[in-house]
Amino acid sequence: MGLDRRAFIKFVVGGAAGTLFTPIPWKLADDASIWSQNWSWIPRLKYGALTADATYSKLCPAGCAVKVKKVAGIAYGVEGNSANELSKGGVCPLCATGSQMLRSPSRVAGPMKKDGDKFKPISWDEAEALLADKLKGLKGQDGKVAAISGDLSGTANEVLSGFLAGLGSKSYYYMPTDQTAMAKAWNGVMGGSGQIGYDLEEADLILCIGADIMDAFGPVVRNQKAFAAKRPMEGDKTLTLVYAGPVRNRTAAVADKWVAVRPDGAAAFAMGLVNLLVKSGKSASLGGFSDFADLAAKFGPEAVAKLSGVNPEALKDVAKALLVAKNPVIVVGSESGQGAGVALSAAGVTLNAMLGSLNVLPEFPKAVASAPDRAGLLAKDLVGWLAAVDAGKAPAPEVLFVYEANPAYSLPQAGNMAKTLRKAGMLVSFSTFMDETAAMADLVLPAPHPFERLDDAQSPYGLGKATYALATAVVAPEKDCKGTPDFILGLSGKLGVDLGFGAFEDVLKAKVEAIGADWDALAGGAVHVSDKKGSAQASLDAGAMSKALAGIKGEGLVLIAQAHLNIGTGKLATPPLNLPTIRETELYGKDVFVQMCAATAKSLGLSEGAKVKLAAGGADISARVNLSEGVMPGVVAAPLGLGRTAWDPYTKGKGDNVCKILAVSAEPGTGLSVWAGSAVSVAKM
Amino acid sequence: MDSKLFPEGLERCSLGKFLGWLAFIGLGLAWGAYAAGIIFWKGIGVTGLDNYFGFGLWITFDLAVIALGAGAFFTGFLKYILKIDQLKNIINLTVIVGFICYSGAMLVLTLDIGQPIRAWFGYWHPNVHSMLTEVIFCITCYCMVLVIEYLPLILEQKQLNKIPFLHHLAHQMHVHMALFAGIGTFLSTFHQGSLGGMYGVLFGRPYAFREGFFIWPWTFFLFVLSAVGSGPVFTVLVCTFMEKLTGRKLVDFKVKALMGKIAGTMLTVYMFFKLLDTWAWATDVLPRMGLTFDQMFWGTVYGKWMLWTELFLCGVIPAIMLITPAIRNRPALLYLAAILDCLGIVINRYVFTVQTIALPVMPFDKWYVYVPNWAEWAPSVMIIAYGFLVMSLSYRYLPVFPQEKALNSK
Amino acid sequence: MQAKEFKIRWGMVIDVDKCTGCGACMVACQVENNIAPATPEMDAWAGVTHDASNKLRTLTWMLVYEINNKKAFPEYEAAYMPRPCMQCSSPACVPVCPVVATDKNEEGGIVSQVYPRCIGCRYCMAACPYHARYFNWFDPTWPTGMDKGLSPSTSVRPRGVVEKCNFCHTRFQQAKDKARQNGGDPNNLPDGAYVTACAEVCPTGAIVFGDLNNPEHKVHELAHSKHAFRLLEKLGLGPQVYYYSKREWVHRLGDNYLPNEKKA
Amino acid sequence: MEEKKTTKCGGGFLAFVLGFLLSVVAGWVVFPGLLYSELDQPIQFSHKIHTEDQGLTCDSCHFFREDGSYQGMPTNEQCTGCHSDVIGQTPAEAKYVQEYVQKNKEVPWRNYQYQPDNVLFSHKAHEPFECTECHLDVAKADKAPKYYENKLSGYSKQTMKMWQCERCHAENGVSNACHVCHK
Repeated sequence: MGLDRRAFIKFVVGGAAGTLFTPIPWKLADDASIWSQNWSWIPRLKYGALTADATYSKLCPAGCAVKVKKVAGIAYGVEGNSANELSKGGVCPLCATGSQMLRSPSRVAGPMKKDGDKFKPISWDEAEALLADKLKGLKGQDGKVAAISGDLSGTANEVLSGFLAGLGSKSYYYMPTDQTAMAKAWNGVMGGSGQIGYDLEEADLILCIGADIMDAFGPVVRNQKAFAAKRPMEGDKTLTLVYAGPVRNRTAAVADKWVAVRPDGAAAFAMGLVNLLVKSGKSASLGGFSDFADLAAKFGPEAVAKLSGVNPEALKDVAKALLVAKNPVIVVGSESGQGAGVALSAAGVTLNAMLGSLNVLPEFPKAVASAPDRAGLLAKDLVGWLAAVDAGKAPAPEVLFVYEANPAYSLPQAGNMAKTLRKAGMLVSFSTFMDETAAMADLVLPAPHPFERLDDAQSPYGLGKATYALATAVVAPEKDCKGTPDFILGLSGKLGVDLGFGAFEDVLKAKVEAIGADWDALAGGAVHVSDKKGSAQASLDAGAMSKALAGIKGEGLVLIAQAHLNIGTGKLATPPLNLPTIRETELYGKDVFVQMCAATAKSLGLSEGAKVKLAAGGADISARVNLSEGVMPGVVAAPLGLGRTAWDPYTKGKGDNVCKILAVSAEPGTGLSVWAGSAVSVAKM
Repeated sequence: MDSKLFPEGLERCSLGKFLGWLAFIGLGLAWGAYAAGIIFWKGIGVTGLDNYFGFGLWITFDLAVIALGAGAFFTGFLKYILKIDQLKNIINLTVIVGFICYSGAMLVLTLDIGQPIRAWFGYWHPNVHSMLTEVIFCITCYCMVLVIEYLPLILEQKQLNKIPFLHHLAHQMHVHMALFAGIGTFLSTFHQGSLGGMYGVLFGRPYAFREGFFIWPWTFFLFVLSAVGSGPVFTVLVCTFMEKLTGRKLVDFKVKALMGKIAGTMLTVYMFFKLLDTWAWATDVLPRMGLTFDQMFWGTVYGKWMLWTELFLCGVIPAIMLITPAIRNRPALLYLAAILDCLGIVINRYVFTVQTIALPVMPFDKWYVYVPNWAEWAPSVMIIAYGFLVMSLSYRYLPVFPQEKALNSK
Repeated sequence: MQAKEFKIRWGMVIDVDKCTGCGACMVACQVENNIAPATPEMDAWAGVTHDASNKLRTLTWMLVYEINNKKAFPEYEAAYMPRPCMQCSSPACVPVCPVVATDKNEEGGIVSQVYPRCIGCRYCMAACPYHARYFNWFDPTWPTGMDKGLSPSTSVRPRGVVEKCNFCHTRFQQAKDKARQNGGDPNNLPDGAYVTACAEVCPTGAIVFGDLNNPEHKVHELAHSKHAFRLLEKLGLGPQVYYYSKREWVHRLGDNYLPNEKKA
Repeated sequence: MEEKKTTKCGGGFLAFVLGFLLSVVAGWVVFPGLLYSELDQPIQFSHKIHTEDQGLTCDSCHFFREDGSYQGMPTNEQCTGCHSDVIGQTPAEAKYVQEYVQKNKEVPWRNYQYQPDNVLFSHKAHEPFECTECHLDVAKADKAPKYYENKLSGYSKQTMKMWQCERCHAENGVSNACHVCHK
């Protein structure tokens, strides 16, 4: 008999039954579940010796002293370097993900040349030859070669600016920050020397006018440390923090008092304090103080109330607090760390001078002799220059170098500025990442990631003492990049411009030598701190000041751009690991949110979540409304750092770029370009 | 064509028509199978679930069908243990419905867990403290019991029954059915209860938590009672639906009314305790957590209307309708009451699942709204289609309704 | 649920008055624990999309909440509240797990979560009122190359399992090994020998970490301060994470109170 | 009719038994062979030459670091201490120098005691024990043993399963808490 259907079925049944008496089903079930914990497409970990190498991370504007954590030599994390007096073991949200950014999808792979609307890779030698060729003809003509630097503390600037000087060009500009306004005030208008410092470590009262010291002003981590040191959980606080500004920002969140001040009225508020201090017999040993005091007299509490929205009593309370404090320090700036005017800065200096807290840091000696003075460069008005170029009042540069900066994205009225940058004959970007400026550049010559490079930081603005820190390359470059100063030194050699050095390391060695610090110690993560004080000699220009102050209206709807370090900076888009730190009230899907209080929303006929168009300076952005009582009436607050057009899919096209609608105006009397608290119109979409 | 497979002396629609019907069911199955495929391949990230709503449509669906499937064990209990003989006319149906509900629920659960390959850990590494462990064990065991209860019905299929061995087997199983009914009752009571317990023990979730006395036995028995208070009438609805579909009378209305009476009685008991429980919760449990009754609700999605609907429109009212003979004995009203009853239970399972975890417990926390997406709906539809399939085949080929012949003889 | 007793109880005291909400702790946590960023480009055809701005799908073991006193301008005040896993003394999540994938059984009182055991039923997430537990909705994907620099401290989780903060538990083991190597007592680590990534990175030192039972450790005293409180104390989960604030309204946001109720 | 039936039953029964036996044989004899793949080490490392001939001790290559972590398998850093260039006659060494030292690549040694990333094992905590209580005794072996890899789970056949760790912990009164061994 053949194997008929029934028999076959029985055979199968028997087989099935038999299997149950073998390891097959049980072993397979077990192994399958083990397989589910070792899926081949899930990354495996690397093991080996754990090490941590100290360096100075300049991913954030002021930089953090960090130790790069490695496993088997591969960088994977970051920890603070507690031996460093700058950030005392603290790390900012950007430097905290520094190791990941070594392998960011936005990194530029190597030198590239624009070819049509695409980039084509070239060699470093080709790049050098190409530039040398282009620059030869421009040597000795001022304004033909220009440079924009976003690194305000590095000696690399001496190399670049020295190189430009060697080519006969003075067009070296820094990206605008609070330091710009202060330098313009102190080193420019007031004719002082050195750099204004803030000895927060010694203060028993800190009054921040505008300046968001916990998020945007100066060395944020150090500010946080200085604050925390005097706020022990056990025992009483020995520091009072007062924040005067339009938004209850991160500084105000930990402040003992928040005084709501209109951003456009900040200078008036400061002058109001000057006036009250004068009334109570305080004065400052600054030239032209008496005229200044008379000018301040115009800013009685009521006048100030009109201009800044601060009620007279609140103003008097602040003045009282300043008078009783032993070491009060006044920190002035704009909420977004940029666009403030000379008036506010000068008033801030005067207040500190009247309270005996004027603190001037000496400049460190230069390494590159032919380089122009740092203070002078810091006071220069990049935005003003670009505006002039745009208007045809100044010649467009044939070659424009952009170092550690992203002007196409982060300058006020970014749209126009980007257009103006395109007028440059050849735009050269030395960016580590493919940012908006690099994307539109003719030549991209990638600089190493901060962990891969030799760099330094001298007295980042905001510190209380002249300080010097060194950054050494603690990991091998992931990409085909080259230290910008080294490239420039090579180029200068080709062009016969002698800067006195062949390699950037020698420049820094000379610098350290001149400062009188120990190279090995610095390379090991130590920081050099000098107790030398600079001269406090300066004089006030009441005339210019009165013009500037006359410009204050104190009415209408104004815009406040908020710089949140976790979201990124102008030159660093939000790193992938920082995305979760952005609140859904700041960004949701592709919509950026602007904050305003219920009263403001009501007056504009808006409600929570409403889609709006914000317009100013001939540009506009779209956003959604988030109601927050932390924003004073008449003010709209919007986060910076979103609406990227380059970078990677993690950030590209998310939200809109608030810089586009920061309307620039020239400060009367000083001519400095200002945009802090510029007017804005909000319309429902 | 397949007429010699039909139950003795009963007529069924043409094979073509039947195949057409199966094709229609097939659509639902196919859609669900597609979704299931993607879910197994890509993970449940494709669903509308999230870290707030780890439980959603699927768990609600499971709890609901398991409650509605309770007709099986309870009717079995009454028929075999309490010997209410009339129920023999509908007992087969209750078993099939129960089987569909439970097997369906288990199918959905394998989709619902993030690591289906490890599903067996539930048996191999059980945590005896977890109500879910109790549920897993009871449901699986009871599902087996249902298979055993379903089997003799299959064996009674005209052709199979000709084989002496199978015939005797079926007979023997019938003889011992009381035993299985007993086991079934025991198991079901437990897991229906522990399903309630599952929520009752969430002491971090004020919406579901019932302190001390209220964990045991309250939510436990509330779930049991609500299940037996709705299961029987659900079977009645299924039966009536089939009658409408086939155009043949399948079960004598007296039997349906009896089922209604049984469910009604249970529902009344349930509502009494449920109202008591809700009152104690609102006036005692919540205040001690520093919460008010009003804080438990938000907007329309999580509004109070849902609670009132559950308790009164779909609770008290059907209860009254079902225990009042005058109403109960009017077909239209019986069915209406049954529908409300079942609806109420579904709402109950929904709020316990979704509103419980939607409620922000931290004062600075906020409400979020959960919307299931297609990837969750499709498998649910698949399970329903699967139910239709099993039911259609059973009706066509198995002697499900003892009364059918008598009721339809002109 | 009877709370287990431990000789060592690792805990935190978080100074809400110092936290500036900068988010460094959230970033450091992701680095230490290999939490992959939300990858926007996935199989959209299958409905697999991952957007970091959808906070219901992101993995934030450490999450900084922004809280406010619910008053209108100018009385409006706000603060930031970092929320790790509370490592409760009697956790709501542990007893519900059907497969013992999560437990509180190790000296130190850290609530463990074992990924290879978890079946992903998410019952524990339903149980936790702090939203401290997260589900891996997708397989983790890093930008190309970024997964070359993973932390050796935490295994990479596949999709379909629940995960949560474990006080950087591997650092505890490393600290014990270090103590053994250098002749110290692994069961009596000095203050600071073992700190979590978030506490280590915090620029204001708002997060203090240590053994709540050990008088030598700073947290021991701080946790007993009259300014210290715990989240949802009334629920009786007994968190090992304490918050610290001198602001009354912050305290009141730490638990649910009836309108007229006074804080205990 | 009658007779036909019986043969059917008989044949059916035989078929049942046949199927049963076949699957049992397949399960116990064939299956294990299929489940594991037999692999060699990338380099035929001889412990014998290093220990007996060169007189190295175990901790010359397998040692604890200052932080208490364990070196485990040596990396080029250790090996090139001697083998920066070919110093012996064995083909294995030549291969090592050419393919790894000169190319500056680490040797992907196969670990008989392989444990997945989710397992955290502290050698320091287990220092008092003999290595061979868990590891194969290769100290005097001239040839690296075969490595058997589970095709499905990717585990080494020779490695420990969780129950073995737990048993030893239980016997020694050491905690079996999850976090003691998992990460």
